Order: sequence, then structure tokens, then C-alpha cells
Amino acid sequence: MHNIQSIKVSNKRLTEEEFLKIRKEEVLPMWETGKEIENLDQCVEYAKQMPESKNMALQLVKAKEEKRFIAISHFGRATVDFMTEGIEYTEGNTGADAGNHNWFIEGDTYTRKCKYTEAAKGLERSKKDGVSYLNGWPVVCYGVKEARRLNETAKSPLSYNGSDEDARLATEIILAGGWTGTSAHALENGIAHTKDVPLENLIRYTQYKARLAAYYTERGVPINVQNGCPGTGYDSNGYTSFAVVSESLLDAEQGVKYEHLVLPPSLNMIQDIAAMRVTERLAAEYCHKAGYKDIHFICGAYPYIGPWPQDSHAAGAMICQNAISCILGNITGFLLKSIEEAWGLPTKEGVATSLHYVFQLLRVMGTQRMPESKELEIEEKMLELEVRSLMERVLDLGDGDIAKGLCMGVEMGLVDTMVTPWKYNKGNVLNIRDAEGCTRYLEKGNLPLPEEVVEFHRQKIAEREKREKRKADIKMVIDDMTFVSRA
Amino acid sequence: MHNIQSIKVSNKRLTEEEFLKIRKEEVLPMWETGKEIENLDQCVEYAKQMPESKNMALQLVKAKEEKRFIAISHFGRATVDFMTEGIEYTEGNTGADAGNHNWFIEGDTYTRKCKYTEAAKGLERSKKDGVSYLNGWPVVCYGVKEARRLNETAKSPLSYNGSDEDARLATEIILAGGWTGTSAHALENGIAHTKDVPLENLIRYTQYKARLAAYYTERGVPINVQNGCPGTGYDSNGYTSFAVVSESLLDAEQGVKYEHLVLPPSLNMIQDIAAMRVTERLAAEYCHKAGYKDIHFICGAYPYIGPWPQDSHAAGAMICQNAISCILGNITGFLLKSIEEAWGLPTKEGVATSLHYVFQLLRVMGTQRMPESKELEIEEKMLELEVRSLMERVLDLGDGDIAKGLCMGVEMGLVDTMVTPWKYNKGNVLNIRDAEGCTRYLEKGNLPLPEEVVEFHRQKIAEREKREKRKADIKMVIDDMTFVSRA
Amino acid sequence: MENSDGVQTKKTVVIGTIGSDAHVAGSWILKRSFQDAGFNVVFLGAMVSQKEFINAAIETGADAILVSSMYGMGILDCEGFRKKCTESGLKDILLYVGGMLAAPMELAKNWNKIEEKMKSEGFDRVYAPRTLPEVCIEDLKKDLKIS
Amino acid sequence: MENSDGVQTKKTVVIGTIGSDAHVAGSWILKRSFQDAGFNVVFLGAMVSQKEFINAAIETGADAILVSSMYGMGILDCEGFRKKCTESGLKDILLYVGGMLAAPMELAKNWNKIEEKMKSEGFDRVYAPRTLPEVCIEDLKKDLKIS
Ligand code: B12
Ligand code: B12
Repeated sequence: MHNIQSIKVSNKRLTEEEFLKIRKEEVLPMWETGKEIENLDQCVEYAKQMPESKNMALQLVKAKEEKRFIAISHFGRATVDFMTEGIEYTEGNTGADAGNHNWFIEGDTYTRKCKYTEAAKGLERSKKDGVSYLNGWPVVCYGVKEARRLNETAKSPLSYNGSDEDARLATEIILAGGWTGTSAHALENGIAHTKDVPLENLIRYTQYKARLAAYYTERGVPINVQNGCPGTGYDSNGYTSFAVVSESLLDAEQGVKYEHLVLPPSLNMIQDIAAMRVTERLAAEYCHKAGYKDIHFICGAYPYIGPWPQDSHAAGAMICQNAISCILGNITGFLLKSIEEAWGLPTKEGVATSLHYVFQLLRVMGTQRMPESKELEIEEKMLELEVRSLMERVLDLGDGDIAKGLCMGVEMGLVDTMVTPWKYNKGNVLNIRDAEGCTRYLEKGNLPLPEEVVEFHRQKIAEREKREKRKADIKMVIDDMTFVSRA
Repeated sequence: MHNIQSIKVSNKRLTEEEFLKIRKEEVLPMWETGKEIENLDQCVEYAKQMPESKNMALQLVKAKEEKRFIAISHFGRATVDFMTEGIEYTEGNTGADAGNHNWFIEGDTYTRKCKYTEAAKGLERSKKDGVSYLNGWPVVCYGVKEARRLNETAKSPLSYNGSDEDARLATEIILAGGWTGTSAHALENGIAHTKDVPLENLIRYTQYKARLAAYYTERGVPINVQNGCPGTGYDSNGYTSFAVVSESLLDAEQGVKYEHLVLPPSLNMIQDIAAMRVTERLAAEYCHKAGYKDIHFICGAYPYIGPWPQDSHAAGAMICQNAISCILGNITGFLLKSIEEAWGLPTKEGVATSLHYVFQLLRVMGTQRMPESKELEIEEKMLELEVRSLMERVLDLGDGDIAKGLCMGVEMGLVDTMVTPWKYNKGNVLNIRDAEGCTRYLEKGNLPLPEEVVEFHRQKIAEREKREKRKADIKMVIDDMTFVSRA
Repeated sequence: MENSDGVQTKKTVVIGTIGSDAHVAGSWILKRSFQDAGFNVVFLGAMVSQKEFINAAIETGADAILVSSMYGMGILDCEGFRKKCTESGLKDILLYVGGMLAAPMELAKNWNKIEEKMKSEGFDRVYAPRTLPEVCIEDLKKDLKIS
Repeated sequence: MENSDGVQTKKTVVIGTIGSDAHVAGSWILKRSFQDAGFNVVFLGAMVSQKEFINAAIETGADAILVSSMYGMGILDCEGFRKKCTESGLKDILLYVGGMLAAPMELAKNWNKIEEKMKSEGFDRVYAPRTLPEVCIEDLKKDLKIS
């Protein structure tokens, strides 16, 4: 069992010297395209020429102030042509531009796991066969020149999905490419993407990416950092909210000034809106208490992360449900999957289709909001009790250092979720839905849940058992994992 | 100017004798297919053989009790093959059956205006060219045999959209055909479908159809009567709610026991849910006060009645928005348009697509409801003030007789809407949207609006003027008429 | 509005929705646009028979008749309209038709077939749904040789 | 479970998600289903290399290896797997593969091309996404000639 002394990582800002040393010795040498961006200040100079209108951080802040929304499209396959064609097709056919949209470009999994040789082999085969053998765009193989080309092609800002093991080099390249958004989420990379990478390493990589984003921001290129936790599609709202609140402190310490707090939907609109409010409130509170006073927090949401229906219109219904929930919840920047989710990687037609759905909903109900209510109040109260209790325990475990606390928390099963390839996750938790589809704990494992929350979840599960006249058991848990996809 | 004595129609139940006399002398002789159903009791006997599971009235009551929903598909073109193929295709591909769906079959406009010769000519040309020149299914030309064939083809119950001038013969034929739902809305037929047919006549036709439905119901075949007001797509929520509340008394007096109260959406979810609650509450209250104690009131909604976007996915977003509003509002039986709405009459593929959207939404959020809130309370209060004030004035004008009161009310511009071909409608009202898309009065004409309502609407319009920094004028009124369709 | 030799002449147009068609929003907006553009508009509302169009045109000496059809049976309702106009002495009156002219989506999707059909019926111009009134106003000015 | 001459023999299967693929929900459910069906399951979780599959099969004397691939690079990850099994002495072990085996939707949509590719790589059976575990359990019992 770890004790706190044996945990090397800590929530301390990387000094410029430490940062540049890791950059020079660890990050850039990982692949030859690292050489093209050795001069960091030159990269920042290039990025400074990008028009402010195409800056994702400023775009999101402005949208929040004007109560507007920004739709964010996932997109990524192996070849550059596929990417440029897709960007031009979508922006040409949907009215998507820097005022209402930005791109969340997916790197392939080999690249995300720094297996650049496999990525390069997959890229060659893809070019040769004209078919994408990679499940994303191998940004590190391409290097800064192609990253700049993509950015110049697009009217909307570009950001990079670096979730998975270690996206430090990829992030260096895309920011040098003029992109203005990246992602930095440690717990997510553990529970959703890795098997045996310790949380310490994941936090270290995250700190580096956050410091790099802050480096650009401090020199006049505001960078939006997606502090999110899409999770596995089978997590509780409590878990994902906690991940984002806790990691807001990690990013704040590295000097990040634009944090996009992004949560996955349970699909119960009241619980999802409650989770967003609690996450925004506690992130701001804990950061403020820790002395970080000038951070822009922007609300955000992922599309449903669990399995999708194969029928394209049933998938369209999911896109509309997700978007309406964000409109009613005033969630400024929300991400979109495509109707091909149950089939494969998004095509340009799929991306455009999602935007047709969303822009129509914004036109007809973009100014409607979910009113205050008793139900919303209760969900907020229960989630706040849960997240606050876990925050206090974890901060306590780390003697006030959230990085150390998180490592201890995972090891003691306090920070725990149900389905994950990550060997460090205890997995003593069973998540189940209540009668209205809210996420509840059938088994709470070692989670430090206040009694009131445990009782509330028990009652809510009992309501479902009564309504459906069947016991809440592992079979119901498994049904809940795939109920959305059973069209 | 009418005075009450000169109005012949009154809210009095047709005696069996009067009813059978009109049936024999006025209704059945309108076309030769009337001869096939002369023996009414034989028709009832046939209808009694239909399985109870396929009875629309009982289906809706059961769904309401079990907090489930029934999706209702518009469908109708000239040929029988088109109809049977469409019914089988849809029920075969979407899981639609008597447990979750029913059909709202559209008659063509010639048939609805009793121009059976034109309808027959249009039918012949349609059969010859294999193209539907008619905008609906000419039920009267076909007669009871084909009506029965359609009903036997379908797993889901069938009902007939008889809105327009005089659907008495058509309704006789479909009920004899075993269908278990019809529509009976007088004001709707005025403002939306006719030019110079006095309200008196429209009320008379409605009373006949209601009495016929009650006749079947009293003899063991419950018939669902759609007491709805889709209106013109440009009406206020107050107008359409009033139309349904007032006409609930007309249907109740004729002995209708199953009233489906159906309202068009403004697309503001709070106002639409408020309108449904006020309509159900006041219909039950006024009917109860008038001594009708045993009527099943079922909540219902039309899809958006104004102009739709041409893009099929933008249209899909409309279908999802309408359905989510109904789920949150616990609106049991809601009607669906198809994604072809901006193009032409629904195809079978279009109908199936709508059901794919809706059944997925029911699967993932079918148990979620809109919580109580201050905003919902205010909208309910304002709508109740408006509808109650108009009900009291109209009942007063008719000395307690709603039929006479309605005729006087229209003539005096108390019952008035903005855009209609109906020459009896004064048209002094201008409807406009507020900043959240709720329907408000820019000009109230002669509507007997309580001061509090007038002030509330004025304030809400002022909020929009402030937010959009432009004056609320006729130009904004016209923009609001087509904003939904401007994809 | 002036014709080519600058003489002030207020042109008159008859506007309405033909047959048993109750759709009036489209022609209501057409009416307002043509009035704002300085035309004298004779608005017949909806459910206007061919005869009513013709009588109104004769009574007001109209220069053009604008027929709207939305409910899907435009082909049936418009047949023989030019012939009737000519028989009633409205030999060279301009006839425009527009809206959702054909019930089945197939026809709406291959618009050219509808346009041909309407042109063969003697309509001078045929407008697809959603055509903005301004487009029609410019065409009419051209056809009437006025600015 | 009994084989054809009724002798009680617990069969062993190795289950996991191959390559750098983190998707585990599918194989997690596969594991539970095979356990419930009386199989002895060696569950390797996700991100399992070909070597780890082979070592586990050798250590536990497995009768079959069930490979899941979801993240889209299944074709690259599965190449040469049968060859490596044979080289490691697992000559006639049953190899099944299933899940979302190919990144681009085109490939997912023409499933037969993927099936051919995987069969040519030596997989005995290839399962499309969404295949219910029960289907695979019946196939395996047939291939292992047990009831
Ligand atoms: C609103 C509406 C109604 C309202 C009409 C309110 C009213 N009194 O005006 C109500 C609800 C009453 C209604 C009733 C019916 N409707 Co309706 N309706 C519509 C809808 C949704 C919008 C039409 C509209 O108001 N558009 C807004 C106006 C401003 O635009 P517009 O009409 O297109 O006109 C503009 C342009 O087209 C152009 N234009 C139009 N005509 C002309 C002519 C010329 C010369 C020019 C230059 C330009 C021009 O300029 C106008 C202004 O910009 C359409 C579908 C759609 N578009 O989404 C269906 C639609 C027109 N209706 C249809 C049908 C079938 C009916 C009913 C038969 C339904 C029923 N079973 O009861 C009845 C018919 C009643 C009757 N007796 O005629 C069908 C027609 C099918 C087809 N054409 O193939 C449509 C297309 C819906 C569908 N897809 O099935 N309807
Ligand atoms: C949930 C999910 C995730 C979760 C995974 C959680 C976890 N750790 O398990 C998270 C969010 C972490 C995730 C991450 C990613 N994902 Co993902 N994910 C999904 C999703 C939505 C559902 C998959 C799932 O859990 N299904 C539920 C389970 C129960 O069913 P199943 O997996 O299909 O398995 C059943 C059957 O298929 C069958 N089966 C499966 N395998 C086998 C094998 C055999 C032998 C047999 C008999 C049967 C069988 O039995 C199982 C039980 O019934 C799918 C899309 C979809 N289906 O909607 C995308 C999807 C699989 N992911 C995809 C991608 C690209 C990724 C990422 C690369 C995204 C990113 N850019 O970060 C990463 C990859 C991370 C990594 N390192 O691998 C793509 C793959 C593209 C392709 N194949 O062409 C998909 C298809 C989405 C898409 N359309 O783009 N993902």
C-alpha cells in the first residue's frame, strides 16, 4: 500500500526550467517531428498570427457571456485529404464557422500511446490502400506543417483529443500548429484508456500539457484546456463530476486560465444539469480557496458515451436529446458524435448531419432554459454532498495536495468506478439506473458516501424495483449498460 | 350583427330520432357509398368484433394510466395499395403496434369538402398515372369495404382526420369500417379550412359526428373523439386552448365519453406544458360543472403546425423536440409529421423514420417529467386567466349555451386569430414570440384579456425588444411566422 | 413605379390561393410584399375558384394574376385556367403560379416536370415553394416593362 | 458440460481485448456469460498483446481464445496471430474474433470483406458487433463437441 511519502508526483507548478528540460529531454525526442518545433517561442509567434475570432478559448468565453452555444465535432481518420475534405464539406454545408462551432480532432490510439512506429506503418498502409487503418489522425507522424495546414483549412477553431496515455508531443505539435484547444484529464486516461500506467505518470503528463497551454496563454495565445471526464460510458455522475472538480486544481496550479469543464450525460436531464452546476460551482470554489482567482470556467458536455443504437434516426434522436439537455442546462460548449457511432468513425456526412440537427434546435429553442425546481435542487444537493465528501477525503489523504490525494484515493478504492481496463481501479462499485434513468449506486464499494446520499440512492432504486416489479441485481446492471443501443 | 335569437344552433344533444333523420335524409344520400351502411346497428355489430386491444379509446386510457405514450402517424394518399403498403411497411420496420401506436388517416380536401365528384375524378387519374393527384385518401369514394380492408391490414388502431368542412359521411364510413377514432373540431374547421361556412354549420356537423361516436360507444364500441385545434400554425396558445376547452362541452353534451384534447406546440416547452394542463383542468371543470361526470380526458399534441425546414435532419430535430416536450409534459397521445413535411405528403419511409426517432426517445427518457417550477406556474396562471375569461364571456353571450356563445364570440371578435381564410374571423389580433419563443399578443384586438395578462405579454415582448435591440412590429411578426423553416 | 417612358402607372395584381386550398399565409405575405413594392393588390384570400380569379381581374383591369397553390392538388385546380382567361377576354394577362404544386413528394422532388405541366397550361412563370416574393416582384416588373 | 461420451470436462477459454484497445465492456460481458455457461474463463481484460494471449492459453491449457477488438484497428492487431499460435505449439487451438473490427465505416458496412480477411488470418469464427454471447457459446460447444 502506498503511503504518501512514496508518491513522487505533487500538485506543484512546473518551473520554466523543469518544463523546458522535460520538453528537451523527454518529449521532443520521442519522434523526429519533435525537431521541427524545438524553438518554442517561434511556435508561439506563429500561433499569435491566428485571428482572435478563431481562438477557441475566447470563442467559448464570448459564447458563455452572450448565452449562445458552441457545437464541437469529433473528427479524425488517417489521411490529410480525408481531414481537409471533411472540414471543408462540413463548414460549406452547415453554416458552421468560428461563431458557432469548433473541431475536436481525434488522434489514433497508437499515436496516443506513443507507438509512433505502428502509427507510421498504419498511415502508410492507409495511403496505399486508400482506406483508414488507423482510428484517428496520426498528428505526430505528420508534424507541425500538416497541423498548420489543417488549421488554415478550417474556419472554425481546432482542438486535439489527446486523451489516452501520453499526448505531450502531440499537444506540442498541434499548439505549434495554431490550434487553440487541448485536453488534459488524468483520471479519464486511467479508467478509460490504459491498463497498467500508474496515475502518477498520467498526472505528470497532464501537468506538462497544462503548463504548455499556460505557456502559450501567458504569451498572448489563450489556450482552452478541456478538463473533462467522458469516462467509460458506465460511470456515475458523482464519479465524473469529482474527476473534473479535483483536476481543476491540477490545471489551475499549472497556470491554465481557460478550463472547459466537460461531463458525460446520464441522459436524465435533471441529474445532468445538476451535475454541471455542482461541478462548475465546486471547481470555482476549490480553485478560489486555493488562491487561483482569474480562471474562466466554461460548462461543457460530451455526447452519450455508452453504446449507441445502429439505426441512423434512433442515433439522430440521441444527438437531439443530448443537445436539448445542453440548451436547457445552459451548457455552452457541447461535443457531438455522429449518427455512425454504432458503426465506425464519423464520416464528413455524419458530422454535417449532427450539425443540421443541432443548429435547428438552437434556432427553435436556443433561448429556453430548465427552470429551478425541487427535483433539480435535490439532485444538486446529493451530488454536492457526494463530490464534496470525496474532495475533502482526497485532499486530506494528500495533506492538501490533490495530486497525491488522488493517487491515494484510487489505491484505497475511494475513487472507484465499475468497468475499466485499468488495473489500479478497485472496481467494487456497481452503477445502476433508477426509475427516471438517474445513475445510482447498487454497490458503493469503498466510496466515502454520506449516509444521506446512500439512503437517497437506495430509495430511488427501490422505486424502480417497485415500478418494474423485479429485483435490482447484476442482470439489471448489465441491461442498463446497453439499453440505449437496443433499438 | 347576430343577436342570440337568430342563432339556430344550440348545445343540445341530438335525440336518436333527430340524429337518424339527418343520417337518412342529409348524410347518407351525399354519395352512393352511403347506401352500403344504411343499417347503423349492423355497422356497430361489425365494429364490435374488433379486438379490444385495437380500440383507440381504450388504448389511450390504458396508456395514460400506465404513464406510457402512444405515437400517432399522419398518413394518406389516393390509392389503397399506397395505404396498405405503407401500413405494413411501417408496422413491420419500427415495432409499431396497438401497444404504442395508431394511425391518423388523412382524407383528401375534395372529400372533406363533400366534392365527391372531383375526388372520384382525381382518384381515377391517380390510379391511371400511378401518381397521387389527391392530397389524401378519398374514403367516401372507396366506401366501407375498403375502409374495413385498411383496418384489417393494420395492427395499430385507425382513426380519421375529418377536419375541414363536413366529414359526417366519411366518419359514418370509417366507424362502420371498424376504425375507433375520429375528429370533431368546429372552430378548427373554420379558421384553418374554410372561407365562408358559418360557424353554426360547422358546429352542427361536429355535433352529428360526436353523437355518432357516442352511439357506437353506448353500444359497446368506445370511440375516441379528437377534440383538438391544430389551428393555422400562427395562433396563440390561448386561442387553441380555449377552442378545445369550449368544444369539450359540445362533445360532452352529445354523449362522447372519450375526449382526446389535442393542442399545437408553440415550441416553448414550458408554455406548451402549461397550456396542456390548463386545457385538461378547465375542460374537466366546465364539463363537471355542466353535469358530465364520466368523460375520459386524454392529453394530446400536434406536431409543429407552422412551416417546417426542408433539410431532412433539421426536420428530424423538430420531430424530436416535439416528442421530448410531450414526454416531459406527460402528454399521452401525440401526433407525428414526417421529415418530408416541407416537401409533400408523408411517404411510408418518412412515417417509419418519425417512429424510429420517437421510440428511441421513449426508450432513453420515456419516464422523465418536467418538474414543477415558478415559470410553469406563471404560464399556467396567465393562460388560465385568459381562457377562463373568454369562457365566461362566451358562455354569458350564449346565456349558458356554448354553441350560441361561440357564434357570438367569433362575430364580436372575442374569439379571433391572425391568419385565416375564414371570412367570419375578424383578424384584429397580431401574435408574436417573446425572447423564449412563447406566443404573446402584439395586438389583442377585441380579446377579453384580463389586465394582468395584457401587462405580462407587454413585459415579455419588451424583454425581447431589449435583447434583440429591435422594435416588435409587423416585420417581426412575419419573421416569427417562418423562423422555424429557415434552415 | 414608372414604365419605360417614365409615366407613373400603378399596376394591379390579383393574388389568391386556388381551388379548395385553405392555405393563406403564403399569399398573405405575397400581398403585403407586392403592396410594399407599390402594386395595387386585389387579395382574394384562399379557396378561390378560377372564375373568381377571372372576374376580379376583369373588374379591376388587373395586369397579372398570381395564383398560389399549397395543399397538393394544384395540377387539378389549375387545368384550363389560361383557356378560361382567354375565353373571358383576358387574352394577354400575365399568369404566375407558385407554391407546393404537387401532392406526391416524387413530383415535388422532380420540379421540372411540374414546371413543364404548368407552362403547358399557359402560365407565364412557375415558382417553387419558398421563392421569396422579391424574386417574383422583379420578374413582374420585367414582364410589365416597368422599373 | 459433457462431451459426446458424457464425461464431465470443464473447458477453458481465454478472453480479452487485443492490441492497444481499451474497450473492455464487451469482453467483460463475454466473460460473465461464458462463466455462467460453465466454462472456465481466463479473463485478460483489455490491451492484450498477441503474446499475452498465447502465454495465457499455454499456461491454462485453454481450448479456445476469444479475441475482442472494438477500437477500429483490429485488422492490424490480429495479423499473424494464428502463425504465432502455431509457432508456440498451440497448433489446433480454436481462435474466435469479434467486435467492431474495422475503423472505416465502409469496411464495417461491407462486413464480408472483414470476415474474409480474418478467416485468411486463421480465425475459425468471426463475429459482427452486437453478436450476443449465447450465439458464440453454442458455436464453441459445437466446435468442442460438448453439449
Ligand atoms: C401552415 C400549414 C397549414 C395550415 C394553413 C394555415 C393557413 N390557413 O394558411 C393548416 C394547418 C390550416 C394546413 C392545413 C392543411 N394542409 Co398544410 N401546411 C402548412 C405548412 C406546414 C406551411 C405552409 C405555410 O404556411 N408556409 C409559410 C408561408 C409563408 O410560405 P409558403 O406558403 O410556402 O409561401 C411562400 C412561398 O412558397 C411563396 N409562394 C407561395 N405561393 C406562391 C405563388 C406565387 C405566384 C409566388 C410568386 C410565390 C408563392 O411565397 C410565399 C411567401 O414567401 C405546409 C408544409 C411546410 N411548408 O412546412 C403544409 C402543407 C402545405 N399542407 C399540406 C396539407 C396536405 C394540408 C391539409 C390537407 C392537411 C389536412 N389533412 O388537413 C390541410 C388542407 C386544408 C385545405 N382545405 O386546404 C401539405 C400539402 C401537400 C403537398 N403540397 O404535396 C403540406 C406541404 C404539408 C405536407 N408535407 O403534407 N396547413
Ligand atoms: C463505450 C465506448 C468507449 C468507452 C470504452 C469503455 C471501456 N473501457 O470499455 C471509452 C469512452 C473509454 C471509449 C474509448 C475509445 N473509443 Co470507443 N466506443 C464505445 C462505444 C460507444 C460502445 C462500446 C461498448 O461498450 N459497447 C457495449 C458492449 C457491451 O458491447 P460490445 O462492445 O459491442 O460487445 C458485445 C458484442 O460486440 C460482442 N463482442 C464484442 N467482441 C466480441 C468478441 C467475440 C469473440 C464475440 C463472440 C463477441 C464479441 O459481445 C459483446 C457483449 O454482447 C462504441 C460505439 C458503439 N458501439 O456505440 C465506441 C467505439 C467502439 N470506440 C471507438 C473509438 C474510436 C474509441 C477511441 C479511440 C475514441 C477516442 N478517440 O478516444 C477510444 C479508444 C481508447 C483505446 N485506447 O482503445 C470507435 C471505434 C471505431 C471503429 N471500430 O471503426 C467506436 C465504434 C465509436 C465510433 N463510431 O467511432 N470507447
